[in-house]
Amino acid sequence: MSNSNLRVDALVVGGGIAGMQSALDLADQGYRVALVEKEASIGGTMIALSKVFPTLDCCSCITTPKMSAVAHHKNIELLTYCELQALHQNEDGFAAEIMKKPRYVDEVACTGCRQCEYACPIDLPSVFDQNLGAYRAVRVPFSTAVPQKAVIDIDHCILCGKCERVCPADAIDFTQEPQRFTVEARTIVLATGFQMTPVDANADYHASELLNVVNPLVMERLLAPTGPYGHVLRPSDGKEPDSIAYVQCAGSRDKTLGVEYCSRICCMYAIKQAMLLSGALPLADITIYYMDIRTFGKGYEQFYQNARAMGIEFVKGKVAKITEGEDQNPVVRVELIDEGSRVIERGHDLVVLSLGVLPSYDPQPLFGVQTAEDDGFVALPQPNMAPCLTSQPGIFVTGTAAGPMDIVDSIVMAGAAAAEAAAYLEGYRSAAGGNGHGPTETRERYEKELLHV
Amino acid sequence: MSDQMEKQTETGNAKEEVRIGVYTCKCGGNIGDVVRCAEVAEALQNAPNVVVSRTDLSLCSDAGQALIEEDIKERGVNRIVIGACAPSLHEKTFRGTVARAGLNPYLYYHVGLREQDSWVHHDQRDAATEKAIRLMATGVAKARLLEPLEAIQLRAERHALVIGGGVAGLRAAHDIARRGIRVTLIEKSPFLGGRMAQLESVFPHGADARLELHHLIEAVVNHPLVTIHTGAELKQVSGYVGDYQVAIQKQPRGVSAAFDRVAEAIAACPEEVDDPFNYGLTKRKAIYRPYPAAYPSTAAIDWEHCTRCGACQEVNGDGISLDDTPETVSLTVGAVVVATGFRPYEPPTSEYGYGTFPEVITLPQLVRLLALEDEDVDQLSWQGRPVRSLGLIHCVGSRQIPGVSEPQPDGEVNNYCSRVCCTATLHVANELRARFPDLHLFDFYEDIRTYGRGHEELYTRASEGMVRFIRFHDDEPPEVVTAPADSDYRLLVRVKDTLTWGTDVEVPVDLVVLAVGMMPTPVDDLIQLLKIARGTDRFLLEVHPKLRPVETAVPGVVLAGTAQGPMTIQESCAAASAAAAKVAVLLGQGQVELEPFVARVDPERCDGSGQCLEVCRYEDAIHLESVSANGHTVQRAVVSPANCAGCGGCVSACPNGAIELQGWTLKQYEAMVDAIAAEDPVRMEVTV
Amino acid sequence: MSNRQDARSRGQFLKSLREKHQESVTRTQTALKEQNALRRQICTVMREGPKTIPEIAAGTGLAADLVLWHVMAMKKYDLVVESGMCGEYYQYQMAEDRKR
Amino acid sequence: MVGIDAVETGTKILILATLSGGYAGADSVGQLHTDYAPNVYVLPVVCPAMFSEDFYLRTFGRGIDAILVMYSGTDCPYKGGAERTAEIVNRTYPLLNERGIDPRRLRLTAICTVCTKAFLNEVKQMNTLLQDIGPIERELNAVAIAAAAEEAGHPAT
Repeated sequence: MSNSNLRVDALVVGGGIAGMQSALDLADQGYRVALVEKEASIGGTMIALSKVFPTLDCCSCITTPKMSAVAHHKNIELLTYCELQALHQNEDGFAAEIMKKPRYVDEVACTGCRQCEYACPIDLPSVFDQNLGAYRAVRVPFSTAVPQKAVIDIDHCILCGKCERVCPADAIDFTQEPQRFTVEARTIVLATGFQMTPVDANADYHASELLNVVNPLVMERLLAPTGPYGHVLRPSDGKEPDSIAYVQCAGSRDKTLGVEYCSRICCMYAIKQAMLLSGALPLADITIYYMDIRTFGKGYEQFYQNARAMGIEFVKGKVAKITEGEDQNPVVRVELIDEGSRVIERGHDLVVLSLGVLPSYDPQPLFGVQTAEDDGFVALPQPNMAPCLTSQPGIFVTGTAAGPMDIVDSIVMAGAAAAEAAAYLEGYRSAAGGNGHGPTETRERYEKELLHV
Repeated sequence: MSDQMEKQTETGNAKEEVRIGVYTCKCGGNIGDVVRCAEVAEALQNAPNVVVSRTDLSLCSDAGQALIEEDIKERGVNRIVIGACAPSLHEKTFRGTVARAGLNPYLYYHVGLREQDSWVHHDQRDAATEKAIRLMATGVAKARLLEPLEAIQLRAERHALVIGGGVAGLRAAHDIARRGIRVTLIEKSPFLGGRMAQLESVFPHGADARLELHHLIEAVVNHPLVTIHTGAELKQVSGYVGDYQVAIQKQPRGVSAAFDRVAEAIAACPEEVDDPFNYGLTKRKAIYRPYPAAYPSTAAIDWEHCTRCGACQEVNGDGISLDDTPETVSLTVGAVVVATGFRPYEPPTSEYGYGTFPEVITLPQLVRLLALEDEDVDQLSWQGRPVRSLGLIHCVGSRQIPGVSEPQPDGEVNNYCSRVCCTATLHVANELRARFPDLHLFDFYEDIRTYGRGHEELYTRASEGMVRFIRFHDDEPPEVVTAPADSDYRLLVRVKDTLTWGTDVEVPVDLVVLAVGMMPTPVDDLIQLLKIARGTDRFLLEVHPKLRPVETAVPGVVLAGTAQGPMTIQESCAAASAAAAKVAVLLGQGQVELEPFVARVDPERCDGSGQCLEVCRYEDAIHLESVSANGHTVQRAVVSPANCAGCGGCVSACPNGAIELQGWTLKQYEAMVDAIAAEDPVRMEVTV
Repeated sequence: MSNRQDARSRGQFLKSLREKHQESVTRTQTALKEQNALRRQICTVMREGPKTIPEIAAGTGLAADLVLWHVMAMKKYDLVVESGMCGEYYQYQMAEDRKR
Repeated sequence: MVGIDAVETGTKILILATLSGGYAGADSVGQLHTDYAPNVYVLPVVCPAMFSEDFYLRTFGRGIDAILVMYSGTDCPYKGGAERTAEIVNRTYPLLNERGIDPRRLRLTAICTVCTKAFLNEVKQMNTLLQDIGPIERELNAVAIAAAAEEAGHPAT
């Protein structure tokens, strides 16, 4: 890699949908952008989804063109498999120390032909497929990965050299070492995303013991055209489920879990999955147990009403407990809110817990960016008027790093972060022209703006 | 991995041979689950000029695009036909792919196989597959006749017009100006601030609404690149992205900035009208300022209600002019931001007793009522009577059901959720609880949608604060009726409470507050002028919620804030900043690219009859020029590409077939029609 | 450098690398042996003809979810193919049997 | 269902749909996943004002059984485009009559970007009509009409 020292206008941290969109919106304006992503491919959580609400577009059709645009943009330097290790502030902005992890594959030479992957003897549970399927110790991360380059999982490699022997491009390179370099940038956009509530957060649901109680990302993979089974089958025995239930607010609006807030996306993804399931399994019964249905976005309420019309059953009830019945069928114990909390028990073939959204990364130690005490997401000093501002002048936040939000809202907010970063950069640019404010003054102005817009 | 079929092609022939690559995308199952794509690819493989025909799970992915690039570079493919989702989604993506491979980007045609085939013929796999073959054959037919085209490069005016002076318009104007691009902001009313100025505090944290708004207004009005016109409306638009000529009509303000006896003039005015700032709760004069700190601080005259009696002028005739005429401001802008906002839903008379019982008001009215009420008073009153019990009803004018709810004039009901009303209602409920500890509060709802950061806490607080929540089903909404004569209360809210086995509940109340939803500000004129589109919910329509969420189908016209759909202030500001980013992308570099789909004259066939000029309605788009041919001076039509709108009206007017619309030629259409009509669309005879 | 020398130095390098990663290599090798043993059992049952996951589980005495994972892993890399449905279960068979 | 019947009769409907109106409307129908008869072929057009009378005559001559021109009506983004389209289509009707083609086979209708109901309705009505009056072959000899169109020259009066 030649970029031992890279100088850009903006550094975008995180290559999920929000980070990619911010990078594109800045690069399209003519700014130089470095996008740093810790995984071997960009795409974030979104690229693993099946179809997206409310349009039911195939998710890949929305995400992959953006991934491709990022990779090919003349103003974007894409840094995958890289970790940001330290950040310094100086007169001229920020200097980020970055470590590029060894892929053990020559990125330039690799053509993504996957012959190495076919030759590799090691099958591992595929994290991309939520451990349902397998991938190999050497692999292209997933079929639509960008860059489309192999990577060796050295912790699960027996160094047998089979990949090296079959590689037609001679790209396998076990000599690679971690590389360190610095990216200097004037502004930073944090797009570090979210994680889902752990599936076993609510012990009463016994998700760690019951094979047929799954997290919603499992269902996304089951529904995806590139999914691990090629069909919707339940993980305990490969049975095509006949009765599927959703437990809403399984990781949100629950003080006992420490997550008091609404995670905002779960109602819509559950309804979307329910609709896709009724397409994939026309005979299956699908039930959604909920407290409130929150379909608030543009076109979402109509989506919900369509789901009702399609025959998806909505039961207003609180699921107190899940146990295992006959044939590994989960049995849900529900308090029916509409019937004076009458309690019933119903068995299903498969239960999906509609888990919530948690912060995944604390930017305080490296970036000095404060997080909110109550929910742990990045604190917003100007939540109404300038929702991308953070406690650090020159560092902006976007997407789910700033709280639960769906893809539509993340993409809009990514544009907003790009606008903030661009305005910040213009402070420098006019300084160079002699009639604006200098770097220090730019930062001071933003400090002022943290109090007043 | 892609299925691939390749066939031997004859070599030789010096003249550029048309070598077509055909790509049928499965669209991750969206197409492939209905259309048998491999069969389509195989069929097309046999069409004349087709060199390669493939199918792929996801052609728009990087790997899919690489496939096309490789075929262009390695196999000498020089025409591309892609069958995939609607061209509006990915035509641009693939044009980029084609260009990257070194081929002219217009040597590519996109067939919509998803929206117009697989998604509309679910249960007819055979017919859908046959139709896909035929549709792809039309693409191949057109591709044979494609010619390389060059995009038209034009200077872009680094100046944006922002329509609407509410929080979204102000936010967009600020961000565009900070980016170094000039902005003209126009606001229809005489004052800036929009709906946000009518709020007191912003949920969920209770920030001072007007304080936050005024910081933004100050930043905007003090920015050297911003010009503001109040009382101004867009009247005319012509041109195209980068170069829109707009005419703005400015109503006279009637009051000069120097005029310093406003209070006396207002007192002198004899005309009293309902004050829209307080949603009719109070009266104001025909010369007015909506609130003391309004911007601009100069008062204005409400021309609709002013009788020009002159009473205000008697205070000081010099500062007030009642006979100024509207002024027109013309300017050139490169882009337009539409931030025309929303209006609260106005319930029809008798919906929940609104307009029938004076004790039924809307949530925006309650907000104003609370603002007008003395802060120290610990008993809320309405029309002189104490309010001891208050009912809040959610989803009024939102989540309506066709056939049940009263439709709007266009015949449609508001079947959408207005997004903000739940949290706004609970925010007010908490304020009521804090200010009036003895007030009984009842909240009638279907679903509580406190979705945002910090919103759920308001719900929790309201529940803990003894707000009684009563849930109803959409098919059994509450009824508001007069209380019996012996009751101490004016009204009863009757409802089946689903939380308690569907018990019939009658709640006596002194005041009913309807949490009304959002409707777009009526902007029919603007929609006509800008040629933008509305969705079925009547809000302005974006191209695609994820691919291009703030852009309209009209290049250079973007959306900001609640004109596009219900949003909170936070979401409006984010959307406005995103719109500003798009404007900066368009105008930041001072140049825009236009599609080359304009008319072209074949001088050999043109006889100078001028019939094309007669039908063309675009200034300077086409003119006659004298040229010499065979020693004679003759007239020939000439097109100015920058001024040609590319409608093709001249094509049908030409008696000699001398004009073509580049990219959409008649010959191409006839070839496509042939493919549709032919017995065998693939192997039909090719007549070029 | 001749090919042979090249190969030898590469071999030496791999050896040193193996020493460096001894712990994970040993762990993975053990896991691979277990995996191969399981696969043998599964494949033996599958050679009898198309089978559902519960049928393979019954035939091998292995847990159905474990069988499912291994069958799907083999399916992904073209060693196993799907061959029709039996009630609510898909049937699977070895790819080479299918070809025959 | 109209869809299945239509396939049986083997008729073909050509829709010329504006990018700013009918074509986007057809896409909206797809986004709603509403099925309609598959004998419908939509071609995108910038503005149908580019097609003269003889284009329609020739298209029928090629064996297309019906043409729906889905223009943008009052929403047409081009000055005079809608009016001109209407004029040309109106001038085509008598020419169809002259040639023994049922003029109901040609229909001009305004379809907006979200006019999904109207789109489906138009398709359904045209298919119902086609079941009634049958394929165009019954009405004309394709070769003769093509020749006639050539002969009539342009503009036909």
